[in-house]
Amino acid sequence: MGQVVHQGSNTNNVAVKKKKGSNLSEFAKNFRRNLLGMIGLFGVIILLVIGVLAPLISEFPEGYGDMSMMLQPPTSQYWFGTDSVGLSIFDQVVWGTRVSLYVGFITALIALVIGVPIGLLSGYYGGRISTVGMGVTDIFLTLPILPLMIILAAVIGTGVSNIAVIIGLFSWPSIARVTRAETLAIKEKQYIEAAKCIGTPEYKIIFRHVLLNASPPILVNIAIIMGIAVISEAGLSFLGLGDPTTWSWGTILQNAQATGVIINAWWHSLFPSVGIIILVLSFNFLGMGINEALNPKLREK
Amino acid sequence: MRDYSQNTVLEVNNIKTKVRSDREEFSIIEDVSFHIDKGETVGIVGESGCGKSITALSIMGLLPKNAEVVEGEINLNGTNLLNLNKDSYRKLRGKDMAMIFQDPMTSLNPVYTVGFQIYELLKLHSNLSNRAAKEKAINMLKLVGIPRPDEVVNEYPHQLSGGMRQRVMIAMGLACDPGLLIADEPTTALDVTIQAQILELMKKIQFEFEMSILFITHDLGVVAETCDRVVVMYAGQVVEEAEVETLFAEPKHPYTKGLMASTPKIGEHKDRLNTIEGTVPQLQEMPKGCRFADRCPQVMEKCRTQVPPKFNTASNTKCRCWLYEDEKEVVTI
Amino acid sequence: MSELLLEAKNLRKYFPIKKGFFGRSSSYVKAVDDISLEVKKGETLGLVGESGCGKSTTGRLLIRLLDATDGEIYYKGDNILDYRPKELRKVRQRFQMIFQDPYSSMNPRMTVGDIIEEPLINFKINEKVERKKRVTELLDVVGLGNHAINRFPHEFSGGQRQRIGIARALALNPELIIADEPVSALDVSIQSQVLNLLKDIQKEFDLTYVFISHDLSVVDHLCDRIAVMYLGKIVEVSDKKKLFNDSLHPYSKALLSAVPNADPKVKKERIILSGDVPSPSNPPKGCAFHPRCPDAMDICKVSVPEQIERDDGRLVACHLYN
Amino acid sequence: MKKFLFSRLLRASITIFIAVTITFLILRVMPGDPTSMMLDSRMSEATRQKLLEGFGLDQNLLVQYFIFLKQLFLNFDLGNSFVHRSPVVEVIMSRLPWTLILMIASIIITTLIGIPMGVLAAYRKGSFTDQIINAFSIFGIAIFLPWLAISLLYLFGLQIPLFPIGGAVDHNLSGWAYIVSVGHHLILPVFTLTIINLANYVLFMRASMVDVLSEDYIRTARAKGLRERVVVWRHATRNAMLSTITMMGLQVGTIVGGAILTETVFAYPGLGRLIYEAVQEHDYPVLQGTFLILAITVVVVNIITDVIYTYLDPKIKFN
Amino acid sequence: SNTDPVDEETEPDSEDSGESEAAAGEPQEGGELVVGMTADPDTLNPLVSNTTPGNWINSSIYPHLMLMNEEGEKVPSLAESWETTNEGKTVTFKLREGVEWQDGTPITSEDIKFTGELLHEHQLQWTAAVFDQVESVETPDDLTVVYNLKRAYPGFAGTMGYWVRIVPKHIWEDVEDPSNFTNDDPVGAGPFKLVEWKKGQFVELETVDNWFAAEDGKPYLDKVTYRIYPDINTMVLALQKGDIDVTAQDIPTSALSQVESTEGLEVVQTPSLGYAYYSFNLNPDEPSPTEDTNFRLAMATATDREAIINVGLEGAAMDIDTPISSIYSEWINPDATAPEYNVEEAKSILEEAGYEDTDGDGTLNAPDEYGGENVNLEMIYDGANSFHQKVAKILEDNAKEIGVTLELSPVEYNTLSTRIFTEQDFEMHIGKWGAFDESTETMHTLLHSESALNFMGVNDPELDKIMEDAKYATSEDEAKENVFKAQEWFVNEFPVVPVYVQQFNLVYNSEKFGGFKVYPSDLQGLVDPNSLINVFQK
Ligand SMILES: Nc1ncnc2c1ncn2[C@@H]1O[C@H](COP(=O)(O)OP(=O)(O)OP(=O)(O)O)[C@@H](O)[C@H]1O
Ligand SMILES: Nc1ncnc2c1ncn2[C@@H]1O[C@H](COP(=O)(O)OP(=O)(O)OP(=O)(O)O)[C@@H](O)[C@H]1O
Ligand SMILES: [Mg+2]
Ligand SMILES: [Mg+2]
Repeated sequence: MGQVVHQGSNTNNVAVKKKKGSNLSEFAKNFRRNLLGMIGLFGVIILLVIGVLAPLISEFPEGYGDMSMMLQPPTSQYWFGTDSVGLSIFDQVVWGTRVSLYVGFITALIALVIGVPIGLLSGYYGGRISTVGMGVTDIFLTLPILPLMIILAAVIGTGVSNIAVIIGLFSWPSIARVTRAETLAIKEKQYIEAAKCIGTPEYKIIFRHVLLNASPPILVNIAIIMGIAVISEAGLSFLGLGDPTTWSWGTILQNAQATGVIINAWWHSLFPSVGIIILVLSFNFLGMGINEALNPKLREK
Repeated sequence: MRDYSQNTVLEVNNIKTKVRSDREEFSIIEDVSFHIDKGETVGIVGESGCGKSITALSIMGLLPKNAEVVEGEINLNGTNLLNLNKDSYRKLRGKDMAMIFQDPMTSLNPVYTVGFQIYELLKLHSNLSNRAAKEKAINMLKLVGIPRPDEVVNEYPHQLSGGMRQRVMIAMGLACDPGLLIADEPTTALDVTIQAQILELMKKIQFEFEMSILFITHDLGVVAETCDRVVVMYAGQVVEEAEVETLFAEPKHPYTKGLMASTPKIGEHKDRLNTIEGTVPQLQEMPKGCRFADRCPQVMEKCRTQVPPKFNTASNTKCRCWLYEDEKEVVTI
Repeated sequence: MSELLLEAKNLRKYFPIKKGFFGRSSSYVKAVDDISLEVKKGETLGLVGESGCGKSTTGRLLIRLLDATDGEIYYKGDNILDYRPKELRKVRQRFQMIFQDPYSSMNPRMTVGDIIEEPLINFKINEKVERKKRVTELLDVVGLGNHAINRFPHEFSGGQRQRIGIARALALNPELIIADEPVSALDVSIQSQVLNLLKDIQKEFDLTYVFISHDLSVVDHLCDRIAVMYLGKIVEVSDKKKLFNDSLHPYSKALLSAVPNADPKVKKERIILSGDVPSPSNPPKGCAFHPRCPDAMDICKVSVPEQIERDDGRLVACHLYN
Repeated sequence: MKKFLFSRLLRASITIFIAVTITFLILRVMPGDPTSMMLDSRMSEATRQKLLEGFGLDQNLLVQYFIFLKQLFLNFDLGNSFVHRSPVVEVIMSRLPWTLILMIASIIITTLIGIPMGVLAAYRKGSFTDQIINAFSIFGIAIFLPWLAISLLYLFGLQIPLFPIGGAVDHNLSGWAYIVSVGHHLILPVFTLTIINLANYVLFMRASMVDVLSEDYIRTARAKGLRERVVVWRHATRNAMLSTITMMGLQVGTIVGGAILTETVFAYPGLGRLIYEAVQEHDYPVLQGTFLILAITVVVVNIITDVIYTYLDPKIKFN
Repeated sequence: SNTDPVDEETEPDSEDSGESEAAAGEPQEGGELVVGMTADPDTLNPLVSNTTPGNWINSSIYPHLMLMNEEGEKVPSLAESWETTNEGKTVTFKLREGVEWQDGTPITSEDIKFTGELLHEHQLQWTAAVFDQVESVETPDDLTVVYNLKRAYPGFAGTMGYWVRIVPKHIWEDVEDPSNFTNDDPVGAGPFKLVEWKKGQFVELETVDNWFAAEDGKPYLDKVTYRIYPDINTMVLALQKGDIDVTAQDIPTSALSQVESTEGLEVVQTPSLGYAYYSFNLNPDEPSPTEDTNFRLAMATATDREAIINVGLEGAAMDIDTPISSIYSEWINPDATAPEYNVEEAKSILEEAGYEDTDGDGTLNAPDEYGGENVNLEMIYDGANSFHQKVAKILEDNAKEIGVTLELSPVEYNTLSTRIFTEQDFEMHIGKWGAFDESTETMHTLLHSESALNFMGVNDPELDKIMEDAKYATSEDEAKENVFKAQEWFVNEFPVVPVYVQQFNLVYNSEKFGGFKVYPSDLQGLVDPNSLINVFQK
């Protein structure tokens, strides 16, 4: 490991790297060494499990709960306490995991679908395509997004899917930027020219050679975007633009806010907040871990 | 056992530099010794990754964080640098020993003017007034043959060509009149015609300043032209050390021989070039005996098991090879 | 050494320098500026010159990896600059390239097997099994074992990667290979291995090379004829022996004399050129070399020298020989 | 440099133009028409018609657009607030200074804290310090802002009453006392915003610093015998700042987002809170006007960062 | 008799007179009372102001002919007395003598006349509509205003007197566009006048020296400052810290324990003048059970209003049977009561009416005439309203028990009002009325076939007649009789099901201040001018 120190130099050849497995196993090895990355992965897995198994873990909190147990602090029966209609916060948080993850994934998906092509095409073809593509990206990146999301949410109406779509519509610029930056770097690689030389069709060059190699930083970015999406959803909910029919963490927090119990019933806001923290941290750590594990030296600057 | 002559500027004694990486620890260079006398140019040649830069950085005390000199001594004008504390070591850099690097395009800070970067150095190591320091910066640029030096001082690196930047680097190296200049492949990144200019410049400077130069390169031609003495390195070790003419006339170590034979020469038309088969061994997996054993056409039984010491050969060449066992062994200095 | 394989006439490549906001440009990098060149079948043509003088651009133009701004390139009598994409794809097979940087010339996410197989897939050559066999063959030719197939490029040393690159270039059975500084990133001991390999396969597959390098000793070793470039122009084309013994153009002379000699005893008279290579976006008027030329005359400042063919078949573009 | 600035200005104008257009469109594509949300449903048809005319909504869309642009650029008129019955511009202008104070303070503080943290993390890359800094700054983005804000208020406003609970300034003060009070009220909101935004600064700075620290010129600086401090702060940081500054410009939009929530909880009378109120009151003209003004603010800040950038980057200054 | 926007607004009247907790402590002159609210006043233009915060400020500055007392009755304020003559067709207000505007100009009958005409001409507010019934206005002398109405209209005096804020003619006659007039420098005739309004921060009012209803012509306090805390949590903290002394705003019940635990903070409750309901579309585009009286009756029977009050509102609410709020007890027909909560009963009503789960999916199918499909109804409501959200969930539960599926559909406010009022495109809807203060016309406003608020599509000529007779009755008895009749009709039809009357929680600091009176609805609550003039610092 670490043999090749300055790869730019003209004289770099004898340095044969140690025998290694495929890129993937090498990556896994590096990743495993990254403490934050592993924490992140662990967190993401736990959250996914909770999200997927929500129906098994708890019942969907509906209607109203136990009338004698309104706003109760955590007990052995209600692990996370109850809210002002006597529903279990634990159940809400569990189901909230699912909804928040859903928001995260939809957002990420939309961001990918919009951001990657824009970044890829601007980077690969450059010229006017890039001027327009990156112009739009930069504009979206500059504009204050939350107010815009608020307006849209207010107009389009609430609903988890709407919210996710709206957040997604504003999350792609960073993906586009990363994709473009990577594409620009990869485009200069000689293997792109080599591919042209051996008659590789353009679409294949774009997808197989460029996109494939650009994907790790895109993935990292996606991880970050998912975290941001969850926070954004909570923010919109807080402003009263969330979807009150589902239990996203944002909705739980909004309930606590609207009923004025954030301080009083600390459990009401603590647990969903912790959920958000865990989710955002996990995805970010995961992203960082991936990033570090893709040793930049291996990525051959 | 070498005599300490008044003349010796730098003496590197059996140094060993280790790196830690991925929880493994291994030495990158081992048992490296040589010396440089006043006004002498000593070249280090060897292929990529053989430890030339690490040697230079070990001397300068600029090793990366994960590397460290663990054995030996480095005497600069009689002081063992390895015993100095960080701050005194630092104060020597730029003043008593300077270094220029391979890539002039990236060795200058893009956000400061060329003048400032020289000025900064002068202010650090001398008590020149601001004015005097600025003037000296211009003079240094003039000295290294930069046209319009009074304008160039106020220019930024990106406004200069590669050759100009390397001249600036040299000017910077010379600014405090150090006794020792370490040049790590100063011309590798340059075009031949520019390389010729720079080499010419360095010769001139050495002559004028009576400087000692440690010249690192992988180009035998450059060595032949610039150096008085040559140290050949292979896989982290010095394998041969000789006067430049001796080396080219009668290389001793099989590696040196191989190297020379595989270099194409103008006018010498062979159908096939000689080659050294195989590749350099991994640092982590050095052969037990001689490190060149696996590639050596003259390999012997002994070579694979026992590490050869350096032998003094008849032609006053030091050579790390069992072939010269019969000749006098070098008692390590 | 007879038949013409490729002939370029008055080739130019101007890269626009982005100026205006909407991509309109008013100035150009004249990377290749009016060069004419012949490549004969079976020969190795060397292309030397300093960094940025347009060697790689010329190489790319010749096999239409880049579209020329102007000029003609004849292959078997046809101007390939007129070819449409389909025809182009066909002739592309005949031309291949080997690259300088062994570290970036292969997709790090593909196995060596895939890399070598890719050209075959692109041109739908053979069935899968056949292709695999061919890959093994090619690896064998370049001296890498079969075990390389499922490994990734980063597991190989620079020299080995360069062999993989050569195998890839050979896959389509090309006639012409443009080798763009294929050994300049390699250490001497490895460089010699690769140079030997290049010579071997040339014989074996009857290849024509355009060999780009800035290292004159390598060019001398490998090439039959050499073209010297300076700032987008070819200043001299000559048989290698004649060039090295008695070059015509002042630039060629200076270039040759600048090469360090690996013999400390020979102290040769050296022509040190003053100044730097000018920028191709703003080349000097007249002969581009005149500001650095030790023999510059008045006419050099105003008029661009024509390329003239001398009796001995050498081409030179210099007012000294007019 | 002129070219660079020109292209940035052009982009800024396009951005503003797009913001204007979005603003225009949203009002028109909303379900119903503005009158349907203006106040009572008991409004008579005559009143309704009068309102529509007042908004120019009886014209076709293109004509409306030009009228909108004309009003905006000639008179800086964004229409009237549904709720406040006064020009949107007035409503906004009474709030804008507070938002600017809050944003500028938090940008400054975040920069002052974030940059050194990023530098330190990069310098000690891979160390425990590095991981702690990373974790801490990411922790910042992971916290749900209102929750943090209320908790801070509870702790440092009520339990340990160091800071006021909400507001921008105590009233009936003048001179120094006024300024001190403004500062006093700013501390918690700025702290909150700083925590939330820190990560971007730290991580970005760290990343560019890591790159810069491996550059050759850093080795050159060391070879000169410069102190580590000088190497890091003079030679590395300034280079790393270049890319960070661009990021900081782009980050302003995000800070605005945080300001909405911060101002709401801290009862801070800025534009962010105005947005909250407008959402509660369904005051669309105010919502759109606010968005437009914020967009313009962000664009202006971007231009400022671009100017700083050109100042710092000689490559642009001298080309 | 009137209503307020569909929106949040709420208005006055009370039956349990809030105790004025004068308690110990000598009243002292001077001092500043800080009031907490969650939003800026909308505008200082008293003629267009239409939000609760706007009302707090404007009512402190501008006079009304009448005010409401702690029992919800309208009592003289600027008007000394009023009478209805000529079979209810003439209404005469007598003004107090010697009352001046804050700039020293006397208030005359011209101001009253002018205000009404301005309102009506520019259609500034919903109150403009009451002047539709005005034939002519006379001002025989400076203190008398006579309204000649087109027909008997018992609600006129109360609505006009209570809701219309009177503005000075000598200032407003020069105002070009009264609907967009910002009135930055208001000249009123209330107990307070404006010192400064820093938008988003505070509204500072100071006492006038001479207010007709105050004992010595002057309230005890020197100043009343309203501070704005958009987040209720922050406001509660401010209360606890003592930054504010009283809330004009309702504090959610769930936050009360926090407030109560703080020494000196006192909580009082005051009922809303409106109520919350859910309604059916009686006039759908396609056949639907919502048209079916039996179905509506069953739903009303299956509605667990106790749960809604106890869970949804944490007890802070009162029961309500018909649109006439229980506050106005004398207008309530004791025989017209909503059915008790009884699931079995509800089920049997449906069964008898032919509802049956024919496809065995757990949801009843409607009889053919009502579509024959699963009774699967969309319930729309304002998603941002957390009370409605809770009510919706309880209703969903309730409905499920009798085999009816409610699909909850929280929508954005604007969409909601478009779908309900403009397009009548809904099946069921949860909403809330702000305030009804004239019981003679409450039901007319809601259920008359021509009323703008009758989005349910009630169209019963007989009922229309009854309600008209009540609204335009010439005597109170006649009015009452018809109001009773209408209520009878109501409990047999249930086009809407009233669910609760909210009780607002108001908080004040009894350690620092005394003298508060509690007025009905949060529109007045503790900050009614008549309460504020009695407040003193301890
Ligand atoms: N920080 C480090 N960590 C691990 N290994 C290192 C480090 N620095 C250098 N090495 C290894 O030490 C060996 C010697 O490196 P060095 O830079 O001295 O080679 P060199 O002879 O200067 O080569 P070049 O001609 O390419 O400059 C190389 O194999 C390199 O991979
Ligand atoms: N795609 C491009 N766009 C703009 N300019 C280019 C492009 N490719 C090459 N150039 C410019 O054209 C000139 C010639 O480039 P080219 O790569 O052909 O030189 P070269 O002789 O191969 O140099 P080297 O020895 O460094 O490889 C250079 O100045 C280069 O900057
Ligand atoms: Mg080196
Ligand atoms: Mg090239």
